[in-house]
Amino acid sequence: MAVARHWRNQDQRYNLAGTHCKVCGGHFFPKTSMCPTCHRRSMGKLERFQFSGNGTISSYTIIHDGMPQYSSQVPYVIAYIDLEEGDHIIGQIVDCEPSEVEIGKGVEMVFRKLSEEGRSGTIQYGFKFRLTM
Amino acid sequence: MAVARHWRNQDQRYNLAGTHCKVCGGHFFPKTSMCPTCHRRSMGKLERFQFSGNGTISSYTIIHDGMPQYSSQVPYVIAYIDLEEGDHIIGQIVDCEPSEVEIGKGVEMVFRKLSEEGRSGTIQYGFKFRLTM
Amino acid sequence: MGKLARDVAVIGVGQTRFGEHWNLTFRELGIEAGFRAMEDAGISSSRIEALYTGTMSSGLFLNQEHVSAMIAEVVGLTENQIPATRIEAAGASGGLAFHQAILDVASGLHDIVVVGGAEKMSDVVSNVATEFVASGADQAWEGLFGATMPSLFALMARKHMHDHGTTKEHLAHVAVKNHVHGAKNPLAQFQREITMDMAVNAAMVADPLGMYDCAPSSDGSASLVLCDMKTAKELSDNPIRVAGTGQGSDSLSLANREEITSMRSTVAASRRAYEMAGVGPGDIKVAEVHDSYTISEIIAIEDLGFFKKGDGGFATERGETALNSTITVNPSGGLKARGHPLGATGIAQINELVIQLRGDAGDRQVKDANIGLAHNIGGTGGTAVVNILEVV
Amino acid sequence: MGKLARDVAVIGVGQTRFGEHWNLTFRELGIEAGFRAMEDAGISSSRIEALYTGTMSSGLFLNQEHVSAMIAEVVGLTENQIPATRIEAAGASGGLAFHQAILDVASGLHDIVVVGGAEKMSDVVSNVATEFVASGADQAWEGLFGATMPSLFALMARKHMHDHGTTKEHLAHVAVKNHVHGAKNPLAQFQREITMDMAVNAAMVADPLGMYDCAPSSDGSASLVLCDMKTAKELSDNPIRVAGTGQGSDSLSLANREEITSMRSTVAASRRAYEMAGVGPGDIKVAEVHDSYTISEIIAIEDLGFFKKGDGGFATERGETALNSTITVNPSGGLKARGHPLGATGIAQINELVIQLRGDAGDRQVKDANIGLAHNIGGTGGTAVVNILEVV
Ligand SMILES: [Zn+2]
Ligand SMILES: [Zn+2]
Repeated sequence: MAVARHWRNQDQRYNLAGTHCKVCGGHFFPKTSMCPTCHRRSMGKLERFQFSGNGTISSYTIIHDGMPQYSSQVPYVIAYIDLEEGDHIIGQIVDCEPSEVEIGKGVEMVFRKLSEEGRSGTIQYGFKFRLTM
Repeated sequence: MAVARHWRNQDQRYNLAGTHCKVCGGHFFPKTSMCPTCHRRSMGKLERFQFSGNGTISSYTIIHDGMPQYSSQVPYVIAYIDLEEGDHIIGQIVDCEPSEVEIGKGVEMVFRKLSEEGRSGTIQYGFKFRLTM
Repeated sequence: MGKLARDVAVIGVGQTRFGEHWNLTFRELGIEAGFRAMEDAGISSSRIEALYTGTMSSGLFLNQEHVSAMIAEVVGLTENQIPATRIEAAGASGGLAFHQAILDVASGLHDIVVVGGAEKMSDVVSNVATEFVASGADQAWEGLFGATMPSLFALMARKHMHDHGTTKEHLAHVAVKNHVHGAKNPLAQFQREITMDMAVNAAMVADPLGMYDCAPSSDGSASLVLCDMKTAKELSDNPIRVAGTGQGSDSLSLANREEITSMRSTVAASRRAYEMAGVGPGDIKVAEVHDSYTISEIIAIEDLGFFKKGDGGFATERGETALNSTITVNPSGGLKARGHPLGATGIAQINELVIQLRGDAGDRQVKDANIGLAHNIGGTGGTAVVNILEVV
Repeated sequence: MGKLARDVAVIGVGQTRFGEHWNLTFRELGIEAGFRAMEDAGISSSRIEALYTGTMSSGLFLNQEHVSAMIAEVVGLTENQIPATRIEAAGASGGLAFHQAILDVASGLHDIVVVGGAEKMSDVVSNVATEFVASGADQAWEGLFGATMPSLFALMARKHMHDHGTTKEHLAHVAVKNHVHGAKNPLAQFQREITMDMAVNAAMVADPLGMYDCAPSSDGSASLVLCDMKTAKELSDNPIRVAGTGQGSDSLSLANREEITSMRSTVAASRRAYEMAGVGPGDIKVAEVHDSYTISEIIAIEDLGFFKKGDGGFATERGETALNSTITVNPSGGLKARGHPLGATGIAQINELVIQLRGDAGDRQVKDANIGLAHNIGGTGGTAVVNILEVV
């Protein structure tokens, strides 16, 4: 059920596609129908923008008691990431030990299967992140 | 999930157990913590009451587009029944052709499996009704 | 009690077309109607002091609660941390959100408030939607035994037929009339007329109710701008005044009521609204009533006092509820033809009254419309909200 | 705007013990608190003119929406078709229901209103509850990627530690202090003290937050009776006045905020409430703040202006938020020890203030309590409600 709901977000989840506001120059993730700074002045001045996927860890947590569809993956790391072009994103940090994760470390996006299986019974794909350097 | 929720209603669903108010003499289904007529005066004056299961059809409908857990049973009949001791109940009419059901006909309670399988994955049992005469 | 401390008026309305919007998210639907309402009011979002949203199904359909914050975010209203409040009362969510917003402005807390209603129903398959819509009725004592929402209204219909002589043709006349109206409404989901034959002989959903007796499940949103009368007169040439507002409740379960051919919640809500407005049913020129099923409209026009109990079906057959007859009922097409995105419905009803009272309704304009009534129910009538609007 | 047309007061409070009530249904929980509040106010249910209910999870937990009608029914209030309204804003549902009821009375529509909050959380297994609680945050951009509600607060905690030097011990001090308070509250879920060692070394939920950093999932309900001041003085010897009320919103998603160690919604809601009340943070003697997680209390006491940004953890360690110190924070035990049945929490906070301001709090009485503040948030702070109460 609700497959259309996921399909609508695929460009954003697969390609880290967001919005660029040609009025103020800001970059936003996820896509927005309106620039949060310029409001109505931004209408018609927004374009799709693909983030590089590079960013810096601003905060993180190691989850021991996870969402049902991720319960086989505990402990897993969720980070609050400052994207290089601006705005923030929440995503998993993979391909390392949780103990290697630190505030200030650089990350890059990787494309992965998100979870084992949600309540919808379908497998979802999308972005995760790994440490650079 | 939520099995406790169903367990709490079992006496009512299996035995047609409701409430008798010793203040006004009324009988109510389902069980109530307070008489709808006597309000707080009824507190401490309510007792469990088992309805006979006899009643009269006050209205009915033949469902062609059913709830998911009943979809294999369409068309099925739901009736609005005046219980002999007072109050009303909504229940299925079984063991007859839908065309035999009429307003004013007598019914009696029967104990049955309610539905094939709900979203909870457990089979529920409870009251249904059949025509008398 | 029963008297508002400040006069309140509507100064802007906006609506998406109702129907299936596969390409639009719940968020995008909400934003579009909100913008149209602010544009209609001629104000920028920076003037908005609070936001009320009526929506039922986001938790069940999208697994997302707390949607007020989400909607405030997309409309850009979190910039100033504008208060955002979600109201849920099944199909009455929109009308009740409007009612709460009226109380907010009347209380003196805020001067300019936006009210929105939105629903995204096309994302789930139909039998799941059936179950979700039924969650507006009693799950423990109705849904578990197989009663769907249409089946509960079918019980009312059969009883109404038995007690009052209402016929299947009377029901069909409601649907045919509302499709005639909907054909004149560019934002309606169904903009085409249907025949009596189509309505009477449609596939059965819950006998005696067939396909054309049931309003559709729709995607859509509607929004309006509300303010105190002093501000309204500064900002608008044609503010529409809230003359009366009333709400009533009844048991969630149909079996706990003494009577199923009348809704006590509607009777109580309309009595309260009439009293506040100082008018009676005979003063109403145009009404938007909750025709989630054809029988709902018949019961509503009786409970609201437009016709006496039992005469609703006959009056409809006589054409007394058609455009510019005795009383115009559902000039927008109603839930049946305009569409029924649960939480958006109550707002769309108010919007239609505003457009009618401004005299901007074009082909479907009710002549000399100066006072109108909107009636919105949740579930089988566990909640009813009645609002009366008038030209200033 | 910003000024209420009528003065409003609380004249009755009632609460069930919070915890696991296997034997009680959602309906029975609601009825019990409601009766206690009416008994405390010394009025019969026939005096009640309207009912507001704050509840989040009925749709997801019980597959039942439209619960306002259900609750009105069990409390016997459908007899007169009393208006019944459900408010949903995740964990802020109760505080927001109170806020809406204040606006209702202030608007002049109703004189005597009951506000209730209820939640039944023990009927689902814990990982399903995890998912449902997460529905108060952003499902599309947080939940789908595995972020649970505690993990979002853990992100705030780690950042607060990094930026301000807050420590794991500071967090533990919040939990230990609230358990000390809860041990004095006969309606609290946990009525026993815990040690620093237990709190610091508990099993991790979302690092740096452990078991004792998280409020429990609870069953429970709380209720209160609200009326206009004129009626309050007729009915009560010790009405507690609503001096100020404020609401603020922020983006649903944490990633759409510039700052995660402060909640702009709390800052805005408290600014609005302080302004209406004509007081500042220094005037508050007792506060019930939303400690769904220990870090939430630290952020709250900073955002509310009790301590400067970054000093919340240190101030807690210095004992400045303990009973009868600088400012008593969460004398009830807070969400941590009293328990956290989502929608009931905001009402229970108000009830605690009323009991404190009446001087009826026994062992946990705050000396000379004459003005108190309640702070209730939804999700990660997408909604915040602040109410200020005072002795008349
Ligand atoms: Zn911009
Ligand atoms: Zn009685």
